[in-house]
Amino acid sequence: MSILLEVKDLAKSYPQRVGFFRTRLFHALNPTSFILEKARTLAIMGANGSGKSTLAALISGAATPSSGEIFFAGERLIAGDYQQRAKHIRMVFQDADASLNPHLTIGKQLEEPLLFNTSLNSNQRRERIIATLQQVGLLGEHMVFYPQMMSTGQKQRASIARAIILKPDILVADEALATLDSSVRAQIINLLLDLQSKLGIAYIFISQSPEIVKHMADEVLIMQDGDVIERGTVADVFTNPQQDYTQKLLRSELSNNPTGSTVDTASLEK
Amino acid sequence: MPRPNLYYEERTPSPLERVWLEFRRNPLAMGGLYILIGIVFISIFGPWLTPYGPNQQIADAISLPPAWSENGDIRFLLGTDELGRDMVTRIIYGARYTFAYPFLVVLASASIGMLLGGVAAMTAGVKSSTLKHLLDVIMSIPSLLLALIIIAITGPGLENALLAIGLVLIPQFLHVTRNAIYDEQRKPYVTASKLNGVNDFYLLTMVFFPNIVKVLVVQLTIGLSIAILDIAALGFLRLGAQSPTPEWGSMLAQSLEVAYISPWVMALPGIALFLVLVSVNLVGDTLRIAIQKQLER
Amino acid sequence: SPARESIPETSTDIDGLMYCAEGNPETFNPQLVTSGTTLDITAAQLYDRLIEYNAEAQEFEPSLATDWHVANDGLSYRFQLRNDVEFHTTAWFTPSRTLNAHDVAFTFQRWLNPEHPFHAVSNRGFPFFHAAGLSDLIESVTAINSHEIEIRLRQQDSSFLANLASDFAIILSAEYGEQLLTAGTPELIDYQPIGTGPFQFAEFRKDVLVRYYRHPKYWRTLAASNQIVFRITQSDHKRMLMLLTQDCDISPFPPARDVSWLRQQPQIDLQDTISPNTGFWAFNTDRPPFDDPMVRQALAHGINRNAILSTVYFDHAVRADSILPNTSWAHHGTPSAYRYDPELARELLQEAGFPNGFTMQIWALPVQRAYNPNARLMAERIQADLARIGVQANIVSYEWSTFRRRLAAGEHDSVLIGWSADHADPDNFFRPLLSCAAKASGNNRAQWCDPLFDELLSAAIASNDPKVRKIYYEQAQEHLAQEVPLVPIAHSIRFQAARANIQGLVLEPYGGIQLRNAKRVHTVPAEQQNEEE
Amino acid sequence: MLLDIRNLTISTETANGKVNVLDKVNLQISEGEIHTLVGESGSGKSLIARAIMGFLSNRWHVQADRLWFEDTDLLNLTPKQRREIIGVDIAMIFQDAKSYLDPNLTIGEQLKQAVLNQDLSGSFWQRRKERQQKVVSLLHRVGIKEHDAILNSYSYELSEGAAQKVMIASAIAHRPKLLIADEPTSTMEPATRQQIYRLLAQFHARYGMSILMISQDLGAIMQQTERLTMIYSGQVMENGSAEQLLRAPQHPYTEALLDTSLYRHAKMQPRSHLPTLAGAEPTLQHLPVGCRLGPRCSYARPACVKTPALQKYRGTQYACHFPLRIEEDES
Amino acid sequence: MPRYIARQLALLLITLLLLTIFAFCLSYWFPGDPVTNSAGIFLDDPRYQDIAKARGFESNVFVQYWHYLQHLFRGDWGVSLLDADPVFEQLQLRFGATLEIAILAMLIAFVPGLSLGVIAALNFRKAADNIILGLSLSGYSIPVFWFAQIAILVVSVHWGALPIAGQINPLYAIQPITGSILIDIALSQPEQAGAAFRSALRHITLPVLVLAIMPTVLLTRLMRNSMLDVLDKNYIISGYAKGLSTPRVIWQHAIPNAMQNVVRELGSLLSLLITNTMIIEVIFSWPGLGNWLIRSIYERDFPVIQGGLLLIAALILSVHVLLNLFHAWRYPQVRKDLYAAA
Ligand SMILES: Nc1ncnc2c1ncn2[C@@H]1O[C@H](COP(=O)(O)OP(=O)(O)OP(=O)(O)O)[C@@H](O)[C@H]1O
Ligand SMILES: Nc1ncnc2c1ncn2[C@@H]1O[C@H](COP(=O)(O)OP(=O)(O)OP(=O)(O)O)[C@@H](O)[C@H]1O
Ligand SMILES: [Mg+2]
Ligand SMILES: [Mg+2]
Repeated sequence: MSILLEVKDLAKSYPQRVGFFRTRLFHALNPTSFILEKARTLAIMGANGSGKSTLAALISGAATPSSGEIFFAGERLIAGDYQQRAKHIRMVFQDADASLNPHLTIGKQLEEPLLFNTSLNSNQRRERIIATLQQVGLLGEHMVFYPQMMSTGQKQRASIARAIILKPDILVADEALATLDSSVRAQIINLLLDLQSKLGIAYIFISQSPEIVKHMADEVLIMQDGDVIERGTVADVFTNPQQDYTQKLLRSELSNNPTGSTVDTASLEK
Repeated sequence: MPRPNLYYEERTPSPLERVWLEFRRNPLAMGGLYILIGIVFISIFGPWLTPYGPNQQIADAISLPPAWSENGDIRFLLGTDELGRDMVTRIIYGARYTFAYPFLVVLASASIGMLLGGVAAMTAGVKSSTLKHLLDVIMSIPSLLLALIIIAITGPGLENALLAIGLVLIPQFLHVTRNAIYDEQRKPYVTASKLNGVNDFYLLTMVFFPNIVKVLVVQLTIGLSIAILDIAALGFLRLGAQSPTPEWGSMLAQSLEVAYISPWVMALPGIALFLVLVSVNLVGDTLRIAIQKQLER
Repeated sequence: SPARESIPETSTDIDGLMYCAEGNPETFNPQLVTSGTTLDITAAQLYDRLIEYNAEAQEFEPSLATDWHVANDGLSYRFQLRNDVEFHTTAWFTPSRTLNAHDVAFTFQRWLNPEHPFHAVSNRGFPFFHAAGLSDLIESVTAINSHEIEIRLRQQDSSFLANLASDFAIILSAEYGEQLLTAGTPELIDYQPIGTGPFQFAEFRKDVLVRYYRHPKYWRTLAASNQIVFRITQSDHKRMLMLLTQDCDISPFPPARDVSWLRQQPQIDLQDTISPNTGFWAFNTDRPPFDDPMVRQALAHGINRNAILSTVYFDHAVRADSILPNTSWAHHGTPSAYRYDPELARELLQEAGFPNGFTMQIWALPVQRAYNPNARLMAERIQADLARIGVQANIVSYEWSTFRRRLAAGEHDSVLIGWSADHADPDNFFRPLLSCAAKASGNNRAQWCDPLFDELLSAAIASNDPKVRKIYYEQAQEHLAQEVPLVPIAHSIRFQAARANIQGLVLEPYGGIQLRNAKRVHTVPAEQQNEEE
Repeated sequence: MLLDIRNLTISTETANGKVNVLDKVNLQISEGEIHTLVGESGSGKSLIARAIMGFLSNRWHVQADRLWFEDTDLLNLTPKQRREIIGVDIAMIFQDAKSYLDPNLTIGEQLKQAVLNQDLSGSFWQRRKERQQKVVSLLHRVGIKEHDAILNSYSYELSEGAAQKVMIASAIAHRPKLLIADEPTSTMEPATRQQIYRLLAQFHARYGMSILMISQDLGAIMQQTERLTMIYSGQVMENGSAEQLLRAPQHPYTEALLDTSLYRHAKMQPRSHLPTLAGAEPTLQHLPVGCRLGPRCSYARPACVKTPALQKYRGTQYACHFPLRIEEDES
Repeated sequence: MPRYIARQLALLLITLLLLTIFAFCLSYWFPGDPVTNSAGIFLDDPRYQDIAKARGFESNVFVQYWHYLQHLFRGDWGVSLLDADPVFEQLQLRFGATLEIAILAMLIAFVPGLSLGVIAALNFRKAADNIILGLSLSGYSIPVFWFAQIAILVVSVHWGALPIAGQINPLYAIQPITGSILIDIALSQPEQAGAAFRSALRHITLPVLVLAIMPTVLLTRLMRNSMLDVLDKNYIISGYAKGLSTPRVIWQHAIPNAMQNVVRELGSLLSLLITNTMIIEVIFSWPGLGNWLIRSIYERDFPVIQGGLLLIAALILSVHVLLNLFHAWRYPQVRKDLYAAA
């Protein structure tokens, strides 16, 4: 299989103010490398604050890496060139509600990527929009809907439609299922699986839930404090976790001691 | 393939319609709106509505009380002042000075301020929080004080007062626009649009603007109420419109001389000012509430 | 009645009078000014003069001088001084002696002699003395002995005594002068004044108040009130309100429009006096186009003075047809020169080369004077009148002291101002206002200097014979009617309003107000008052 | 019966008129049981909890044939009577615990409010100290050892899990007979979530208090709960013992919810299609008549426009005209 | 927190510096000679050369600004063009007078303003709420200069109840020390202190009451909106869940939290209050800063305008920063955001 995406030593740090005028770099993501092949699903797991979203943002282009490079099919992706990336890598956000512009109809919002990344005329654009809407299980009529007129599940579908309308090769989903009801979640999982098999899209899939990862992913990265601490195929990692942390994560239990406190007393300012 | 449910037979009202519904719900706000429309009408067509000139002194009608009182004269519905000028006429003409000019000035400074604010927010360098705080703090200096200083430089006069108010309001609009866009910028849908590869113009007009327009409209009404009050206050202090200009504030200042003999001369400009301010504030409040509701949804 | 009477808080609490003055005093020495505001606040309260003029009896009365003799040639005047006159004792000065001839000489030398150490101290000049020609007139002032002084004139002047009786001719303390010179602070003489008057200075807060206390060793009957406070209140309606709310006991210059209304108020006493004054509109003849008499005539014909009389003065005035009030014996009206005739005005303008008119300023004095109760309103009327003859006028106004400073500097195009007589002599209306000397002293609002006119004035003053003088003055007035350096507008009645419970108020026709005998008596008991209502 | 709710109907005014958000809900909880209310978002779970606590503003019209806690009718209480029950006999913890803590008071002050005077034995000058001790012991009980740090901190300084523990501590201050836990863990990481459930289970075991658990997620609470009530769009679909419901649900909705639940994914072939419930939940403005599941139910027939009544069957109750397993059992 | 304090103080310093730069520039922007405009010395004054030199007017602008700052700190703010009074000393006195009515008005506004706001919020959309809202809207829209005149006509002229000008009956000779009449009476202890005090109170009543209207109605609005926000908050529910009574929930949770918003808005309230104070001072002949400033603008007394602007703006800026500090000190949860922003 051909290598679709290659991530080389990608890292991200944020300046953090420590003194008056001094700042220190906070390393949200330490240098990370991995590759992704066509029509595969890479899951990323980890506790809160471990850098999952940062990684997703870097890959999708929403953030600029501090160092490292991303190659798409051998082509280097330039940070800030949204149009280059939009054709290949698209993102689905966690909060469907917030990621849709409340003042534009769904149709308009789906047209946005077409306007700026294709040379389709308005009829073609319209047809593409309707086709894509149907692909995600919505109707052409939803074009004229404003986001607030739709249910959460429909909104998530619409944002998936926005992501796939440019026929990307990679879809990055940052906890896109976390807030959904179980019945809607099942619908979306089915949808994503269908799309993958039909369009051959590769997924980078961030989730906290072992069950979903197990169901959907081929490979998995486990992250902790900005580092990838474990990686491998889902089957390997899940059956034979190497790291303690991974074991805990998979068991969904942190400690057997119910009296343990999660308050980090050192960080309490007194 | 799951069948989507389409329960939305009836139209959901558009944002504008919802604002209108909010007005319809509140008779007071409707009243305010009507008064405002009336004032706009008077400001535009005032000169064609009045039988007299604003400074026309009618020699046989000095200090006449309103028409319904004992000594009133039906020719002068709200009476005349100590120079024999018709109060109705002066109030009507005054609407231009006290309402329309400030309104235009607010529009002008709003356009400038919003433009600058938009540019400031879109350019990276201005995002520092220190600058925001600095602006916050500087913005706390009262508008009237700044206007007074500008008038100290330019000298008294209506034009200068309008100019001063306009200048003073620009940073406020700039600030509000910048903050609104800045807040908006963190929302995922903006990131989503950026990832769509849209250009800056599209981002400003289609993404930011519709989302901050409500904030701007509210700021516009606040600015208008400030401008009206400040222009009138400057007129009252004899630093704005100079007599005999029938600006309500300066009419008020002049009327003080006859306040205890012909109180209506003092009462009328004040009432006019009060009504305009109430209606501007009412409309502003209602807009704010409507917007609040839309945000809550 | 709109203003109900309640017991004023002051009546029970504290003794004193509140006089609402219409402006800040520029200084506390009347020698330095011509402004009525300053005169009212200072002259009669802090100081005394050698002699006074009794308007009723139409004769001069002794004051600091018990007696005076005029030599037959009319060039030498000898004054016999009282010997029991005490100066004020204050925190900054304790007199060691009573008034003597030395003080009088000191006072006269100050404005007469340019070498005098105090001559230039306040740097204001002595406008009245210069304008009235006294500086040139007086040859010498000599103390004959401790209580006798001789003043020698260079030529005979029939208005000399009147000038001495005017509010400007007050007497300062030479001892105080010496003390200040020693201390190196001569300028204090005009700001921390010492005089012999019924009140002594206590404090001055600009824009707020001037406070005097009773002079406990005053040579006449002691002042009736323990304290006088002049509250500075520029706007006339504000003063009226304060009178109504008992924030003032006395309010000068009530707005003319309120006069009839005030008369109906039982709690207010309205006093009036025929005050020889003239309100006029002076053109700056130094500035084109007002250097052209034709333009000035045109403007004179362009304004409707009758209308002004009714709207501004509310008919509490007579139309002025000469600068000299109609009560003066030398009055000679020339009504045709100032007749309202817009047609003629336009023709004259056309002739003068201004067919389309021009733009000009009208400076309106910011305070109320008897001669002009509302200059702003008058300016608005004139503005409207002028618009009809194609002249566009802008109204200009500043705070009183700024106004006067700029006016003296001749920055105006035209000004609405006036003159109240300082004494009964007709000369007081010509020389201080329109002579070349007045121009030099900054008091000539028209900046007008006409040798012919000055000659007529000199000739008039040189004679003691009223008939001869009258002839000269008639000629002078005819000349003015030709040249129109100013347009006389009105001679008004001077009003003064006070609370009804203030007694002993004397409104003097010439000069300022006399508060010596004024005091508050207890209010009429409430029941009685109800009956009155 | 600790809590007895019969035909609870809660309605409110919307743009389209009056809507029954809750439609004749029945719920019984006996002493010492853990009862879980399961349903999708917006189905009205929190509304039931708030109705019990009496927190509903007057925009909501509450009607019920019975809304009894032990022998008290919760619908007709004076404020004083209510205070004797709420917070004492019935306590509640919430989703997003941090937002239920006053940001301007220290945790200690807020916990002290939960300690009533009548719980204290000493004279009034000793109360301060006693109160302090009480609060500390409460924290110990929920497993917080560094009580000083917690007591003096503000809500923003706490982690989500710690905040929830504080809420639990304040809820159990009076050893309530009934604890209502409204999705207490839904915003937490799986690990913390587990901790909280463990804690609740502990209290249940130690004090024998009843817990009304509210959840969207069957998988998470499956081990703890004894009884389940399934609610969909304001209507009770089915209730019964957990074991029986999970094994053999009668109601199509229960079945569908079980199918879509995560714990079942694990048992399925990876990448296989999950069974789903077609369509989306109705909005308040467009509630279907009769059985509200109707439009999404593959077994729906015209009879479903009539609201089915709850029927008993072997210790469970279901509201469905066409139950799934009745026949085969009977046959 | 110390870091935040330091940051706020630094911010204050920067803004004050900006302010002085602005004020410095004014002497150039005002018409006329910059030396005259800043020092109040006329061109024809013999001291002119010396003063121009002392103020660095022979060098470039930066040197001039440096000298300007030095003069500022020395308390040499020039002299008034009108009467050659030293501006700084006069400002001090007038400042006291201004603060006196502004602070009193603010204090008076608090109790009714806040309680009306609470009452309105607790009766949301009921009659009481509507009435209070209506009143506050009217109060907010009444031009203060008009209302003051009406008050004078009715209360003072018609009823004869209260005096309308100045700080005290001037027959009481109270030496101005701080400028605030009530404090001055206390300090100078005149013979008739009691009567003087009564007189001062009578004088201060009307301006303060008129002035208090605006902050009252604004506080009402603020408090109402803030209360409505807070009453929707979850911690109110948890208060009830603990079994607290309604009054306790209101007093211990709702009002303290609602006050947070109010405190944050106090700064802008103060700005409005100062604006109104300036106008009120003119109307009631109150010998305060605003009165002087406005007259000076009329008279183009530039040193005074500069000084007045500097003082008023500095006051507002400082109060703003103080409020920020108070806010951060009193409301712990905002500190978190502060650290994030810092
Ligand atoms: N814009 C930013 N500025 C500064 N720090 C940031 C920024 N974005 C993220 N961080 C920090 O980087 C770290 C990693 O954040 P990230 O959002 O990638 O974590 P995550 O694994 O997605 O966590 P979660 O499960 O909560 O979504 C966090 O500690 C976060 O505070
Ligand atoms: N304040 C409110 N105003 C209007 N409708 C509301 C309000 N609160 C809840 N609702 C509606 O009432 C219904 C029931 O809400 P409730 O909060 O009980 O649902 P829930 O089952 O607890 O959902 P979740 O799992 O999301 O908490 C929903 O349809 C919701 O839209
Ligand atoms: Mg994340
Ligand atoms: Mg809920």
